[in-house]
Amino acid sequence: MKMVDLKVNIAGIDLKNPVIAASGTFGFGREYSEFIDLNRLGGIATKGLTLNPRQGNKPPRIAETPSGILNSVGLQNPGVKAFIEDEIPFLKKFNTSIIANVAGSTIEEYCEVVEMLSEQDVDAIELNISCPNVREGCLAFGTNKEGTGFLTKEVRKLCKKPLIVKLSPNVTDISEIALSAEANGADAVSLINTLVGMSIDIDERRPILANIVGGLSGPAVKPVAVRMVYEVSQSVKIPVIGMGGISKWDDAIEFFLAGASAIMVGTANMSNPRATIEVIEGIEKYLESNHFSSIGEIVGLLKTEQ
Amino acid sequence: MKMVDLKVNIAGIDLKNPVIAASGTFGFGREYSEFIDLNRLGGIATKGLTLNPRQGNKPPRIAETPSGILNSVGLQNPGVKAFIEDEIPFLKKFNTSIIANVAGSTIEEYCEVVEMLSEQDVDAIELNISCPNVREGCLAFGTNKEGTGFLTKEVRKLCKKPLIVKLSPNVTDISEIALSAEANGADAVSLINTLVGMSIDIDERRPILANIVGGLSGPAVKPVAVRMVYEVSQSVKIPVIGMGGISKWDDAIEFFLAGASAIMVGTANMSNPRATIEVIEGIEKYLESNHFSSIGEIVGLLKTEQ
Amino acid sequence: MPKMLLEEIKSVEEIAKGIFKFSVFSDYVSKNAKPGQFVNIKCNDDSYVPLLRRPISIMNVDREKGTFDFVIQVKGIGTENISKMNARDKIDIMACLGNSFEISESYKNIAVVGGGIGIFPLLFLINDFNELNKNIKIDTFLGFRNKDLVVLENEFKSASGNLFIATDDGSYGHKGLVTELLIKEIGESDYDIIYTCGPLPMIRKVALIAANNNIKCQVSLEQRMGCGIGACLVCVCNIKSNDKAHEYKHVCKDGPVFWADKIVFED
Amino acid sequence: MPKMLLEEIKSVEEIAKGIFKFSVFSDYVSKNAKPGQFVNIKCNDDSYVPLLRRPISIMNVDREKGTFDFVIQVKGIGTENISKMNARDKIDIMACLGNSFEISESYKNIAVVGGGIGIFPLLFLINDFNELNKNIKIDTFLGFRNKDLVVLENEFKSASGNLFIATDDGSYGHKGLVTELLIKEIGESDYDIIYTCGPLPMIRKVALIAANNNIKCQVSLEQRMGCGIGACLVCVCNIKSNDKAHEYKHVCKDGPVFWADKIVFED
Ligand SMILES: Cc1cc2nc3c(=O)[nH]c(=O)nc-3n(C[C@H](O)[C@H](O)[C@H](O)COP(=O)(O)OP(=O)(O)OC[C@H]3O[C@@H](n4cnc5c(N)ncnc54)[C@H](O)[C@@H]3O)c2cc1C
Ligand SMILES: Cc1cc2nc3c(=O)[nH]c(=O)nc-3n(C[C@H](O)[C@H](O)[C@H](O)COP(=O)(O)OP(=O)(O)OC[C@H]3O[C@@H](n4cnc5c(N)ncnc54)[C@H](O)[C@@H]3O)c2cc1C
Ligand SMILES: Cc1cc2nc3c(=O)[nH]c(=O)nc-3n(C[C@H](O)[C@H](O)[C@H](O)COP(=O)(O)O)c2cc1C
Ligand SMILES: Cc1cc2nc3c(=O)[nH]c(=O)nc-3n(C[C@H](O)[C@H](O)[C@H](O)COP(=O)(O)O)c2cc1C
Ligand code: FES
Ligand code: FES
Repeated sequence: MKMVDLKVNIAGIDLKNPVIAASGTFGFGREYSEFIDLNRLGGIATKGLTLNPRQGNKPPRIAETPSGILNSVGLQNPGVKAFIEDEIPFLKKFNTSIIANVAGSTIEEYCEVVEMLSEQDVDAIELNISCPNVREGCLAFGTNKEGTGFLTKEVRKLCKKPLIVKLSPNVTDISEIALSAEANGADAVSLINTLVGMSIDIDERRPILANIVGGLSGPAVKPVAVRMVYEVSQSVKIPVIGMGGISKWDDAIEFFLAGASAIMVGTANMSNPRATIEVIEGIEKYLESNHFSSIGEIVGLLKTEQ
Repeated sequence: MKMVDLKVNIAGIDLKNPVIAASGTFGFGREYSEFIDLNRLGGIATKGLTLNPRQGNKPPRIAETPSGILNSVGLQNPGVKAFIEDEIPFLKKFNTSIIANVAGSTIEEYCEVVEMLSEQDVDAIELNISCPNVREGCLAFGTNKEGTGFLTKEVRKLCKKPLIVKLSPNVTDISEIALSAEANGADAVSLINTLVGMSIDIDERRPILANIVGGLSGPAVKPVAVRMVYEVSQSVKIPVIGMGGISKWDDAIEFFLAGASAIMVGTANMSNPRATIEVIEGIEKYLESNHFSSIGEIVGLLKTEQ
Repeated sequence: MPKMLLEEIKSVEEIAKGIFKFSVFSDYVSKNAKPGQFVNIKCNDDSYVPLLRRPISIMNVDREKGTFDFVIQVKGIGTENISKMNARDKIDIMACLGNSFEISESYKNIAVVGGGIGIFPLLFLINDFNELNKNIKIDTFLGFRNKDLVVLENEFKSASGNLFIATDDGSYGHKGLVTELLIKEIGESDYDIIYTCGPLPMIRKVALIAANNNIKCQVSLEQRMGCGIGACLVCVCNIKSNDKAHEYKHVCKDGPVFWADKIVFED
Repeated sequence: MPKMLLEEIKSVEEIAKGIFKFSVFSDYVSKNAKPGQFVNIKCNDDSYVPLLRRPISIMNVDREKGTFDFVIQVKGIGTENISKMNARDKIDIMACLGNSFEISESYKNIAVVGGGIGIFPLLFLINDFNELNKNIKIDTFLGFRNKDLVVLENEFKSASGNLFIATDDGSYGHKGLVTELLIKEIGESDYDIIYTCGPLPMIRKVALIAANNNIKCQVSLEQRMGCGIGACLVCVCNIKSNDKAHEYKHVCKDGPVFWADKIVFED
């Protein structure tokens, strides 16, 4: 049996394999380093970083829904400085790519954070223009092509790293927004972020989340995510990083066939800390048993003619 | 214990209770009449009706997803004439409200169908401007406020029945679209229709649906549906009919608390033909044990202050 | 009239690796079922995964004991969940669904061709033919992937005049397609009708053989289903109709059994 | 260091209606667990409903036999699924999670106040105190909704100097709040520390009583959790910090045990 090569290069980022831990579900890797070998991951996308430390939203911040969860963490993070001082040195101990996820309330904030990170030892920057849990700021940029284009253009000027723009699924036409990111300098797009949702405690007659609404993720959203990845990868020429509900390796294969060049695993880590590793192993087996020698061979391989 | 009154009047439609079988999942009631007493239902929304008979899309038309299904039926229906001749007489044998769901490819088609139905013994018309499974036509109207407004206005001129406009969730701002329907003469809005999704057979490397994409429904979408019902009912003054993933009575209560005046049960009928009846019984018990005397008392009762 | 029933499982037996035979107490099904009909089985234990029921053919009834049998081959999560049910558990079914094979005294010499999970409804069919007419001549042709998957051989043998078995890899019976056996026999025999159920490629071949030999042929089709009762319109197959070139009929209600010459095989 | 473990269930016992006591073979947990820590239990049998694990306190360990115990009260689907597991089944847990109660020889006279499902980690706590110091004085106060829910009375009695029980409806022990019993005793006693776990209103009262009496107090908090290990940041509680007015700490990792005077009770 011929060996399978899981390496991919996406937008100038060399990944040892196409499986990345998704932003916000994996902290800065510390906690999961006690359960898995971080060296085996293609990459780690950090929790969303802002200029100053943020406390995030009031609890409760999580609700369980059928095959999914709602979260309303709201960008709790120690700020980009603490990330640079405390977290990068920790992450650099491992041989895996670091993708710094960036958020902000204003264009200036995004720019400042990206500028600081450009000087650091991170492999790429992922621009979160689509966080549904913060009132001002990122959601407003991510839901129209003008906002996305403008923000991407401004950040691009300062960004010396490969730039990934992370898209919101809460839009009428996600391809339009992806095209705008591409036209304004994005090296790749990643999708989907969470779908805005809500869950109610009928005894208390209150929303379960203190923030009222939150972001839906997990297996429930997978069909929406696969469809959007398919649509976007038909529209843009830059690579697409797919995510949304990937729990097992076969979910990941769906995303590759739909056109993703790499994938991220988020919510699945919560119930199964070994999810990323199991996905990597499963992809490898699938390629082997179907006689492919690299991931690139199955990207967008979907047959759609009747 | 005081008796609970489940009657509701929505936009001039008298419903014996607020539980309606959702369009497309219940045919014209015939099949389910063998499992449940249709007289007990608040209403029945028919399969989407077009001017001429339609064959719909190629099979396979259904895929199962985590806590949901994708369908791509694509408006297979016998046409409005056959409905009037064969189905209305059948439905009139039961004491339940008939809501004729209408779809079309052009404004003219919508208008013609609505004009014909206006002369018939149906209780309301539900305008499906949001069917994701038909290439031309309805989706285009439903995804922007101009299209929705224009279609609603034209149909309104001819429609002598209460007019419900059914909204698509595949949009950036559903409230904007609901407001446009309201401003142009809708008596109520119903939501959500299905979310566009896709599922892939990784062995065949083909989409499971012959139509490639389909509409996601079932418990998976409930958090998105509840959120949209909440948002829309904060924006419009006309009644909101809520649906999306309602399988049990407690799901229905979430929608009432979020602001729905009535609800529809769709996908749940497939796995449990008694779903509508069980929802009605559960709502009644909830009202009783919480000392409410009518549904109206819990509509929008959600506490959101912290 | 179809019903929702909560019935008790009498016994479960793994008759081959991953293939389970169930016997279920159900007066209603045993008295009302006709060959070709199916039950729609709940298999999610009230979690929403999997969301849908699973259509499974009625393989046999015992009208005296008030039981019916079905056999499932584990494929995905639905059949796996069913396989975990035990004797004395309750099983939630919708029954009896769909139309049925045409059984008539005028058919005196019949061929029955089944492949894989398609063989199960055919046993019920030939059992009923035997009840109707002691002198009926039944040739049964069964195809399996390999020897390990050969099941119910004795049941079919005792109910058929001749039983022909083929396996893809030749590990049991004829090596090759079951239709090759049918072609060999069809010259000698003078079948009034052929009944078939199984994988699409096999069905297409059987339909073609029947047409070429001018023999009536009934086919039981499979399609992904939602409601199982004709309401949701997802389970279509393409059928020639009188007034139109073709029409989408519903496998769950108009079928699963169709006349072979009416089916428009697409893909 | 926390681990993912697949352990064998030794026994399951329904000790009151809807309340189940589990004993699980686990060398690792029995050797490493500290009072206050919890395990995160998988309860979905690989379907995605429910998606998340369930945090459950370690109620006791038997370091010699290599087992630990926990008790669950069935509330929703997660605890219901756990309740259906049987002896000899494998249970998938993440353990041992969270920090623990401060146990010290300097505490010689302690009060332990528990309500509902909050009583379970407290049994482990007082057992460990007894091991540390034979002469320790432990007053235990337990609150339940009614007599039917009173569990583990003997276990607590034999491990405590005094055991006080209250029920909301007076069907057993004192009628009313368990904090009323605490207030009565606190005048006579001279507690070095109070430990508490239970419903929020009870915890707030205990914290207040402790503050008013100038007694140290440790609280074990509950919050809805995702990962259970400190990565997803969903399980916050508001804690006073030195440099900031307050800070969101994570119940799963920084807690579940906090000093009462540091907690900012919001609602
Ligand atoms: C009328 C009819 C009678 C049948 N009789 C039998 C029988 O007697 N014994 C038996 O073992 N199987 C039978 N099948 C096939 C059986 O329904 C499928 O094997 C089963 O649905 C697969 O479910 P799963 O969850 O194990 O597989 P999955 O692959 O996880 O199923 C995913 C989805 O696809 C559908 N699906 C997958 N395969 C089929 C199929 N072949 N036909 C229809 N839907 C499918 C499932 O219902 C489900 O909705 C019959 C199918 C039909 C339509
Ligand atoms: C640190 C800790 C220790 C615990 N120890 C025990 C114990 O020893 N015995 C016991 O019976 N229970 C204990 N609980 C509570 C237990 O976790 C919940 O009762 C359980 O999660 C409810 O799950 P469910 O699916 O049955 O209920 P559902 O209401 O269906 O749960 C829905 C969601 O809310 C969460 N949730 C509901 N109630 C709570 C709660 N009180 N705390 C945290 N999350 C909750 C669930 O985890 C789930 O995500 C503990 C909770 C925490 C945080
Ligand atoms: C608890 C939680 C926190 C998240 N925080 C972030 C974040 O800070 N930045 C971001 O871009 N995405 C964030 N996400 C979104 C995920 O990265 C991912 O896009 C989404 O959850 C869909 O993937 P999944 O279904 O695999 O989780 C968060 C998701 C969860 C569940
Ligand atoms: C098989 C199927 C067919 C449907 N056909 C229609 C239709 O013809 N017209 C329409 O307005 N909605 C149609 N819908 C959408 C449902 O009425 C409903 O809006 C949606 O399924 C969400 O509700 P649920 O989760 O309870 O199914 C269809 C849904 C399904 C599953
Ligand atoms: S499965 Fe619903 S119509 Fe056949
Ligand atoms: S549950 Fe994830 S941080 Fe506490």
